[in-house]
Amino acid sequence: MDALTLHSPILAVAIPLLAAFATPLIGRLSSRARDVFVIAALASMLFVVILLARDVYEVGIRIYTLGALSPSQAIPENHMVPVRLVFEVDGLGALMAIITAVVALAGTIYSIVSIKPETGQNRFYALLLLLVVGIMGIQLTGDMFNLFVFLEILSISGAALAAFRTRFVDAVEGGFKYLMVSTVGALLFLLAIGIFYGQYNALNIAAIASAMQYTVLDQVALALILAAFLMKSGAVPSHWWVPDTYTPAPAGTSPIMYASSLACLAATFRMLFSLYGVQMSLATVGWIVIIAGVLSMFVGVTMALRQTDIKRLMVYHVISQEGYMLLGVGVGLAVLSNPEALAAYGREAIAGGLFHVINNAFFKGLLLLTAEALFFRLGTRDLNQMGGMGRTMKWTCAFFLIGALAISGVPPFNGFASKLMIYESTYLFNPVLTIIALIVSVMTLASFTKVFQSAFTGPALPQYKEVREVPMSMKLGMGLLAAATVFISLFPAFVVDTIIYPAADALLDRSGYISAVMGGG
Amino acid sequence: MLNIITYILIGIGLFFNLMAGIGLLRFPDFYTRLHAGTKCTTFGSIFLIGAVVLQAIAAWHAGGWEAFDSTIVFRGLIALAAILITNPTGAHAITRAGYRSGVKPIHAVVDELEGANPDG
Amino acid sequence: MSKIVRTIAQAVMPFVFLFGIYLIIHGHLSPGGGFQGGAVVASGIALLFVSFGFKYVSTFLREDTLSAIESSGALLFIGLAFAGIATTFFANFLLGSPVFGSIPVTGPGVGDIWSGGTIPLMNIGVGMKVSAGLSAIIFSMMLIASKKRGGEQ
Amino acid sequence: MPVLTFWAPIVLIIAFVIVLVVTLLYRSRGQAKFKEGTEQGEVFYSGENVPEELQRHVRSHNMYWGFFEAMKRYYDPTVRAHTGIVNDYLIWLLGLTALAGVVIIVADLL
Amino acid sequence: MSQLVLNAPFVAVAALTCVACYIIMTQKNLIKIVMGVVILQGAVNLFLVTLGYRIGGVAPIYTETSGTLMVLPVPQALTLTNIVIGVSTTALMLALIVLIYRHTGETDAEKSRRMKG
Amino acid sequence: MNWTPAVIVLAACIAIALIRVGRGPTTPDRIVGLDTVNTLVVTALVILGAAFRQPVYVDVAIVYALLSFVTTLFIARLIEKGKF
Amino acid sequence: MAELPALNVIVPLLIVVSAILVARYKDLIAAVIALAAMSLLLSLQFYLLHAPDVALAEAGIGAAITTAIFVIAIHSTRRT
Repeated sequence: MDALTLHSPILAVAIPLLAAFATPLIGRLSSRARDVFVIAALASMLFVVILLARDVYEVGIRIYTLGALSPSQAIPENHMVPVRLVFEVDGLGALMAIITAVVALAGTIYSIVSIKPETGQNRFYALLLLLVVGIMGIQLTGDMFNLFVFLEILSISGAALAAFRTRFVDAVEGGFKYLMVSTVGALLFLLAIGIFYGQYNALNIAAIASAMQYTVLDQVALALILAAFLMKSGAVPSHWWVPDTYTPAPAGTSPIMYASSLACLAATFRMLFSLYGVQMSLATVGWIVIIAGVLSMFVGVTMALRQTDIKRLMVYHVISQEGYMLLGVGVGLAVLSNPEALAAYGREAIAGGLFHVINNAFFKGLLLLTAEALFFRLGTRDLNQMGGMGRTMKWTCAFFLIGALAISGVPPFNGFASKLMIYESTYLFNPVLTIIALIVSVMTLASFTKVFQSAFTGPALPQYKEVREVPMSMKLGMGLLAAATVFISLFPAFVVDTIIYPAADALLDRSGYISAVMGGG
Repeated sequence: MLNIITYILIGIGLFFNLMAGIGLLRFPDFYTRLHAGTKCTTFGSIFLIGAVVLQAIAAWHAGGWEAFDSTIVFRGLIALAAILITNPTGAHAITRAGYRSGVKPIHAVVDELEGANPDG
Repeated sequence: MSKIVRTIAQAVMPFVFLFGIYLIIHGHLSPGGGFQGGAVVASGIALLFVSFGFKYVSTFLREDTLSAIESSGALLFIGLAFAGIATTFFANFLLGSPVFGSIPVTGPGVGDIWSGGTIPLMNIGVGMKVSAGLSAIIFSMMLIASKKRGGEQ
Repeated sequence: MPVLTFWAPIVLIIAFVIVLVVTLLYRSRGQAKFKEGTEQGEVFYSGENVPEELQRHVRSHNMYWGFFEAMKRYYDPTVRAHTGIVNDYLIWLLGLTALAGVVIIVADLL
Repeated sequence: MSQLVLNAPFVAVAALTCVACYIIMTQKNLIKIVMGVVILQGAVNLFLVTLGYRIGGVAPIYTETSGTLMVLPVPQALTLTNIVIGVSTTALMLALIVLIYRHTGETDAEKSRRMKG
Repeated sequence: MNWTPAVIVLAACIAIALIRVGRGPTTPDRIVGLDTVNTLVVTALVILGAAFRQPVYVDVAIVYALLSFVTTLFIARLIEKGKF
Repeated sequence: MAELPALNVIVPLLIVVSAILVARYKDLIAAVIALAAMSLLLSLQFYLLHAPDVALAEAGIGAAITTAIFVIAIHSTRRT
């Protein structure tokens, strides 16, 4: 068990990677064995991640050096800077790893039945596992170039998954747009890496951070990084690909792709806090992030209100909810250099944003899965042609209600808790932001009322007389996410104290992040 | 002496390559340009790589026939062989493709390949 | 394409493959390695396709085989990485063993092919992966292209 | 100072359950006049002719119609901006990069 | 003089980036946009390799020359990775374009779109 | 031995061939220009390998010579309008 | 002798020229030919910068395989 804990940072990435390449070989033998194998791999990944997270919360930042004589030897003898690949896991990494593992498991369980009608399932599972590798790697790595590689793995497998059902033209189109935009974004990021390497002769994030001077070149690099990662996470000025890509993505992958967006968001925070930190002009960058957040919230929710395609509507909420996270963390970023304001509301704003991340990963994933369940049984995503499904698909209806109430911030659910944290802290910073956030919350409730009214209530339509409840594995996948949502709803204080505040502190503790690799400080 | 021979070889090679360039620029139609572009450069490469190989052989000999320069001799010869095999074949493929795609020689009156066996 | 091209392609093909394999297994000593050698091998496959046509090649080259080779190459690579986990992931566990020798130093005796520990084996894994992967890419694109022509007729 | 010290969902749920129990108790004391299948179950539509059951369902396209009409000046440019052309997406991305760079550099100079 | 010469590839990088941005912003043909992305990849690769160049250095390979100055190996490794990633993205993009063409009969970005609003 | 002028003249030849690639009225003309560029670049690579006194560099030239052939064949195949 | 200042100027210039050619052509085949030329010259530039590994990869992947994929894609779509 100790050895497993010692090697857990790399195992969390290596297990799905190994499984991704073993899946096609096993799939040639039997498809049932392949399904069991994929689930087992993801479950063991979840186990490893839990071990890792427990260790991180007990001991502190974990580093893992690949190919060294011992995992904790980040800097070889006779060297000043780390030259090997280093994995560095702090509170934020552990939080995102837990989210990814749970969501990936749920999505894969859901996929087992829902992907049955398609051809090429071996490839589907291999791509799914590669996507998980990309998300995991982005969270755990401590190396800029490695981050780029994982980002590209994420983009390629994500685009291939989005375009997986090639018989639909919109699926192909969405995949193409995603791939194009993210390739250009990743190239911008690589340009920034080149700038860093040229200046500081290092690729390790901690090593660059310890040498950071915030020169003009660093500012250019900051702009490139900020644009690339905000685009990948779907913030507003370049959110256009999000609805086009996520809408036609196959069932079961939607929550995982949403987790990939959240992973890019977390990588943005990592870059802003751990790489640049107090070195940069905080008010400017903080306000850039806040404005992006407010725009995301408002544009996302108003566009969502207008949609009649059920999944597209929910995907616009992806953008809208991402605005809350950007708002919370942006407020924290703007007051980072002011210790009093930070203690009064900054830390709480960051914690609220991160709490919203974990909440959204669960209930938003659940909502996307219910939308796909309707599509699976009805064959249409058009809300105009739906009605009365609450009578026949009772479980789906119940899961939808849980998700919809949680996302709208109706009190007993976890969405309310995280939104409350964001409201309270932003009100002390700037009341206008809070008012906008409240309006957006009301509009969220309105749009989900629309979905509920037109899909689940009303008379039973004759063309859907034969529709039955979705199969067991799909219910299981949705149930897992619903259970997670309900658990967080019931014990928010426990979750916040155990996972969220360590993550927020990890973001604030830049010197700790640096000294974990560079030693001493 | 050796250097003079090498310079002469380089001169011949560069002369042919320049001829190739001028021909490529000045000739009137596709077939004549191809004539210049592929034949002359192949011939020029023989001399240029030959010069390199000659120098390397000399250095090899000076080092007592065991020096590291032997590799450059053999690799240069292999590269030359690759050029000599692939370039004419490529030229053939281009001509054929050009003819098939309907490019006619300028000033030509008689097309002897009209109706020839397509797989010839 | 024409008989001339086919003949030459047949003659050049083994040479291309040989050179690709040379680049793969000699990659830790000279320019080359798994990526480059794999690309050269895949270019050989592309030469096969372009000179003999898709229909002929697809009688003896199957996509299943390619994807199996690709997966085995990747598994070999990751398996070697896992094999070092007694110390750390990716540790060069063959270093210092009687077969694979020690770290190459400059001076006499360099160029010994067994001097890289696990690196040559990893190159082989990467070479399998890249060559089969790129061949599979070209194969799939050719499949799409030939299907479309068939559909039109 | 953490917010969640006073936010306890368990308390809220207990209160909800108590209110539910009270309501049910109050409801059980009412009169049992309602009978299914009689005129009491029919739909009352302001005295108009009641449409058929399938027509009664409000399609999602018709919901919030007034809101969209009122917000037309906001919605028209926003929807038109989402063209669906890859070039536009890339222009937005590169433009965002340029804008962020200019803002960050200028703010640092000032 | 040599400083100026070292800067020439950087100027080329800037020019290539501009050309690539021009292509991906104005050209409507999807295949043409992919060509723009390929040019952008080439620009970034050239940038990385030029960063690692040192005047008078040789390739970081242990051959007969020992003790001489070497160019930096890390940017070359990065470039190799980027080349391999680039070819896979290019292949995937082109495959998706072919599929779009078979669905819609168009490779134009404006005419082949189906989703908007 | 001073190899530099030879390489510079070769670069000038490459530039001329690129003009043909740019101007060529028909596609086959452009392919001829590309093929010429290929051959010249292979020669230049071999000469540069000698100039740098790095024999292992010549591997690149061999690969180049073999693979440019593939490129030429593919484009020729395309304009020939044949089936793949 | 390892420094070739003139070449280090000419070759990037040629690369940029071929990239501009790519941008100019509406005909995709011509653009692909210019792209292949750009790839080849980029490989030459890598070689000049003492990166034979990268030159090898660029020659194998950038020049041969990318062009092949482009050609197949153009073959199965339309030419302009």
